[in-house]
Amino acid sequence: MRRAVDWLTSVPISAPKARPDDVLYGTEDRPPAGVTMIAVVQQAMLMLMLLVYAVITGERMGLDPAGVVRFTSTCIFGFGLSTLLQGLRSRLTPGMLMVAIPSPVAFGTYIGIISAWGPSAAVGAVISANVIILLITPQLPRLRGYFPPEVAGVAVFMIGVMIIPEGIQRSLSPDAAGIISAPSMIASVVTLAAIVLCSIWGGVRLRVMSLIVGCGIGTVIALLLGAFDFSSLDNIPELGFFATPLPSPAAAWPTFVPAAILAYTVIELVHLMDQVASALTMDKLSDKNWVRADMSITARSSMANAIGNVVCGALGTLTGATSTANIGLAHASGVMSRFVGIGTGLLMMLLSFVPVVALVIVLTPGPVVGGVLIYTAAFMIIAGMELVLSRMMNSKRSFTVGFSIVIGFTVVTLPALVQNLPEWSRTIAASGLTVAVLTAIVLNALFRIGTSRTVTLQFEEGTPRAVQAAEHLEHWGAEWGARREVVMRGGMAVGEALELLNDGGFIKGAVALTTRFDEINLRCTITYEGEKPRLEQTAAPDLEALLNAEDDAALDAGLSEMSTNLIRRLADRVSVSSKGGKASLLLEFNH
Amino acid sequence: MRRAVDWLTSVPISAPKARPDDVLYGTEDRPPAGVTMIAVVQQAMLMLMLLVYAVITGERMGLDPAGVVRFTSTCIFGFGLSTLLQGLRSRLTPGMLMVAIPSPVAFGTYIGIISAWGPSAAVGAVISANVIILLITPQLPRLRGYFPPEVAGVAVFMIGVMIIPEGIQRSLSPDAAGIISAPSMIASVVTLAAIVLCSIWGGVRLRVMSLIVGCGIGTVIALLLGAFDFSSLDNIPELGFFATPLPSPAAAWPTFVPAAILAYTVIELVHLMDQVASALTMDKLSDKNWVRADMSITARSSMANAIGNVVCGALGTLTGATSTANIGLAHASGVMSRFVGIGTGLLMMLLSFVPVVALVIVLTPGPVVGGVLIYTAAFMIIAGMELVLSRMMNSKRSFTVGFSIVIGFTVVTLPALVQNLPEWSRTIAASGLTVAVLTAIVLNALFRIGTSRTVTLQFEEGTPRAVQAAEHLEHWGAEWGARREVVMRGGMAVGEALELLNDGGFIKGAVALTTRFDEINLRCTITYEGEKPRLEQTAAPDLEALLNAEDDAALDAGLSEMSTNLIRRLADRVSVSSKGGKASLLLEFNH
Amino acid sequence: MNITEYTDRDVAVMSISGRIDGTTSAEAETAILARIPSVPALVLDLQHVDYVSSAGLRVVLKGAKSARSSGARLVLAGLTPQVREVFDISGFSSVLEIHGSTPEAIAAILKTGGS
Amino acid sequence: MNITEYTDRDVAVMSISGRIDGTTSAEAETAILARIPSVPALVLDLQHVDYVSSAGLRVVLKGAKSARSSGARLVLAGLTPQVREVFDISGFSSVLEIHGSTPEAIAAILKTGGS
Repeated sequence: MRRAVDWLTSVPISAPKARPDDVLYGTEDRPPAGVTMIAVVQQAMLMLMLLVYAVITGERMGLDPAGVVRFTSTCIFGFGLSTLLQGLRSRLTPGMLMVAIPSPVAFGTYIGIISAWGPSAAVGAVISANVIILLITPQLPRLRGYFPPEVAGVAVFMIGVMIIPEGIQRSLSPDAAGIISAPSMIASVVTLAAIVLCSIWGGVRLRVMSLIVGCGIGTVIALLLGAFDFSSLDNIPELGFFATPLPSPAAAWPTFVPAAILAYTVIELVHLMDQVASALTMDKLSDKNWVRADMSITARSSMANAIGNVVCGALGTLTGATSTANIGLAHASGVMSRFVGIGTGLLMMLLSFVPVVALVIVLTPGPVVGGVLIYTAAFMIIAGMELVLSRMMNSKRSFTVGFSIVIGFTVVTLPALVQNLPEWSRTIAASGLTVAVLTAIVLNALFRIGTSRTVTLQFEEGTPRAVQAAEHLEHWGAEWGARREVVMRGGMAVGEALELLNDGGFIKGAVALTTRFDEINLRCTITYEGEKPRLEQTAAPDLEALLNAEDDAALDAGLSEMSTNLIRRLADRVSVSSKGGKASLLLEFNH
Repeated sequence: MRRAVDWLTSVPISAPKARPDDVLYGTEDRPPAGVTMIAVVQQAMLMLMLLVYAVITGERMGLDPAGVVRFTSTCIFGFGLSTLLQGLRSRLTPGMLMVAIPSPVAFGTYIGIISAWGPSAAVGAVISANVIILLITPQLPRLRGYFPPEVAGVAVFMIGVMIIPEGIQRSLSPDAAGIISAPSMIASVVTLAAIVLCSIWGGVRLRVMSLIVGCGIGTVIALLLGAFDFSSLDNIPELGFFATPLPSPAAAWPTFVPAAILAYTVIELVHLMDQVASALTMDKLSDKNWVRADMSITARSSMANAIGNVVCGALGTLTGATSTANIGLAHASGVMSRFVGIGTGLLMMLLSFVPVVALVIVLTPGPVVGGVLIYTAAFMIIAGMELVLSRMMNSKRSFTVGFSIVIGFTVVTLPALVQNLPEWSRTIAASGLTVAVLTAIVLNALFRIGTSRTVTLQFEEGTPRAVQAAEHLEHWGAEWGARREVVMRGGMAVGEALELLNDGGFIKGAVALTTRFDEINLRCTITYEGEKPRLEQTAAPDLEALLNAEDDAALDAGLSEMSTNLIRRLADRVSVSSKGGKASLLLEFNH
Repeated sequence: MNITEYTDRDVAVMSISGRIDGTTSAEAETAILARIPSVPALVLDLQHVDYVSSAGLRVVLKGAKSARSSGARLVLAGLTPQVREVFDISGFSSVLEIHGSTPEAIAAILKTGGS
Repeated sequence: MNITEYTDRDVAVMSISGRIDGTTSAEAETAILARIPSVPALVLDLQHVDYVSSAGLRVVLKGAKSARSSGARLVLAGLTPQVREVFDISGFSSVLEIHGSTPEAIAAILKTGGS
């Protein structure tokens, strides 16, 4: 046990972080109690506003008012736990201020699974999907090529599209005859307008709280105009001041339905991409010296989220994702301390025992919720477009994205086509989001087959070889979508190696550079006629001593192994071989 | 009469064009007969493939097979005339190779108008809308701010979305019970795959013909698998070899319904934006020295299209737009001569008298048409996204685009909401495209109100004033979305003016720069304490003589008025004034 | 304004960056006039110049005059569109040799020789 | 490789662009070693250097050694991420003075004086 705890808390070293100038309290800083309290309350308030998806899910599950309140309270507890995990630093959790909220991606599929196979299948699917994610997470770097930004962009875009009907229905509250309610529409438009005006013309801090401001104003208008179902107040269940957030009795024991697990795993893959992006954003915002993606911290953030989601699944709730609005709040207020995350998580877990908190959220007027949903949809659609176009488009990427969206829309606008599919596939096929993302993943993987992953450069006369090698690597790196920093490092090491081989007189004839990329590694092989060099790791020279040395000869001698050392340190693995007058030098770089 | 023809053919001078190196025959070149013939046949074939929207429109109008053939023939005639007009050079037509095709934007609204008010209302709407466009065209530069790229992007995006159901229905050919036809689906997928493969891995020329290749292969597969309604062959009307393309008898006399005219005018506004973009593209591709948008040629191209559309309207067909695929063909084949455009137009007008040509297009198997439509939809969606993101996004633009798309989708996915609207507004509201574009136009116009169009710069010590002025202009130019070349010219002229005022000793105290932008003009006013300068236009110096002059004094004397001349030529209007010790210098630039 | 001088295939190139205006024209003039007498041809690379005022034009014309009297050749290269416009509307384009880029200018000089 | 020299607020700046490798290091060495004895401080602006090989590192270290013996100060500025990485992994970052940008480097020199 003791050993397990030691293992868990001995966090692998990652690069030291430095607080940027515009941040008041960095990740590791412990702000004074007053500041912490204000920050925690702000983060928790924003999180509570975003609980609307939990409420929608509860209502669509057909729960009675008391059931919806209990479901919402249970969600608050689960997401509080996720937030707490993100704030702790261990081998499985990142130690960052990342607040979890119910995911707009998950609720459609979650409800679909419940209506097809009942609540216990949903519990099984959520738990299984997140265990799968936990197993996948360590393989993340290897799989990156299968989930490029344009695939994530399709997902974000389709999430926006899927929210629209829900948002419009709540905003217009049409009656059975389809006649829309004017007070509802006004309240919704006011909510939307208030959010938009705050975010366009407000200062930085008002902008972050625009959701809360919009909901406040919208609720007042809705109450004044009567765009509020007052009968819902009659149905308010008798709530004690204190109640344990318990799972729904129906969901007590999980059942495992393969189709449900598959459908929910796709959803969690989308979350995984989202979680990686959020963790990178947070890490970038809170580190002045940020240079390269810290894969350790993103992996731990994804694991923390998956662990939290397993608990959510067991409690019978849907799963969560990191709230980008809360990241924005942290950045705008300048308080990014992970201790605020721990505090927010604990506060939420406490509040989940006070049912009246969930009740207030449940009672938020429908048109106000509708306005928030429409706002979210509009910005998800744009964010998706920006993600799609964040890499240069070519014919393959254009078609991958365009066709995926076409298929996604088809499902949304022509639901009749889905009705004749086999039962097991219907939950997947019925969701435009799932279908679009699966299409994008499959097309992306198909088109990868057609892309040559191994290219050879025959050096030409005239331009220096190192320059040719650098241009060659940059060109193909872009074509493959390899990370720029890895490509640059490759160019450095290959250039150094060419120089070393040349100056050392190893090269006797033709030289070629073969480059291979497989998402995990970039492998550069220099083959040439001649002998193989010795590339032994030696101790680093004492530079300070060299600087103070009497003569330049000492300096030159001290630096004689510099070239070998540089190559060895730039590349992750180096090997040399020779055979029949031909030699080759292989440099490998982790990607 | 003679005088009218003279007026029409005396084309206002625009900048001389130079053929780029990769173009074999430029706009004004007359290729040899053989080359012309091949180019004309290729352009006409591609155009005929794109007639599918005319066929769809005819079928959806409820015409019998003979009627569809006649409708398609009439379309070929009308679009041939439009193509001919684009090829001629006159005061109202540009003289460019631009091929007209039935527009995917128009057909939904066109059919909507026919089903609501009958064919004669459609004739009236098409004619009226295009007369309105003819009146608007000269005001184009003034109105640009109301139709920025993101509004055009919403239009293109929504066109893609609107095509989807049509494409999917034809691809899957579901029966009454909703069971899809496997042969249909296979034929459609093969068509789509062939187009995609040609455009991804084909050479430049194969890429341009990918539509024709895809349709050919798809048709063969459809015939082999029996995914073709052979019964349609039984219904083939008795067609003579020769028949005059006549308007439908039902549409003989136009009626004018305001709601129909409004709906169609919105469609034609979208076309107008599209036409401007196409004309700019063509001009850019065919002119080596292309520097700035030639507003004369784009306006004349828009007018030619509108005139052609008035004729199309009178013939009882829907309207056309310039085919970007044909522009691509012209560029890829290197033949951009306007005489090819004239030839293509004449050939199409001839072919319209041979009904079997239209029949072949009408008989193209449904799944093949479906595959083409899906391909088009996918690329329209991406093209729309790229247009939207072609300007830097800010909160206002994000919300304008996002909300417009949300509203467009709402109409597509929740048609029930539209059913309770007043009859007159239903044709507009029923089209997701029209609603989305109108929303984008209105939101864009609303947010323009909130943007300050006049800004004042108080110069600071330290940095040279000209540098401050240039940075100020570039910042605000981007904010306003002003054209970069105009902003750069403004920076040049203001810098020169500041230097002249300073060196001439006119400035005695504080200096400020006030800039105002209203889409038509960029106005820069320099106000300062001191005297006003004289800025009289003088003759340009004989530079050759100055170069050969004996001494530098002659050179300096010859260039003494250079500063004034530069300012006068960079700015479109210059005026100076002074009052009570304060002077001001106003520089105006056309936008 | 920065001035960098180098030779490419034995052709002298003077690359100027920044603004050539009243404040910086004297420096540019000194550099150009000092260089011209010693070379058969000089390429003025204006690729990184984003602003030329009339004072800058005067310097270029003085350079061209000096080149003409010493039998050398002054060639301009890489003008940005806005700088090109100033050369066009002032009529300077018609009396000066202007190429699209420095490599093109050097190629032209190597082909036809200095002066 | 191009080398531009200028002074900004009386601080000598040497701006290098391109690649500092085996082919170009001799030229850089000559320029740096010629400049150092005559100035109290020299900023090496590497903003436009996209590649430094071990030969380039050697030149910089020689420059630092020469500066130390003549009581001058050699300051590096504006390193791109990949060049910075080479300085980091070779241990050079710990013995050299490196600033984010040339203005920062000049400000640091003006504040604390040369050497």
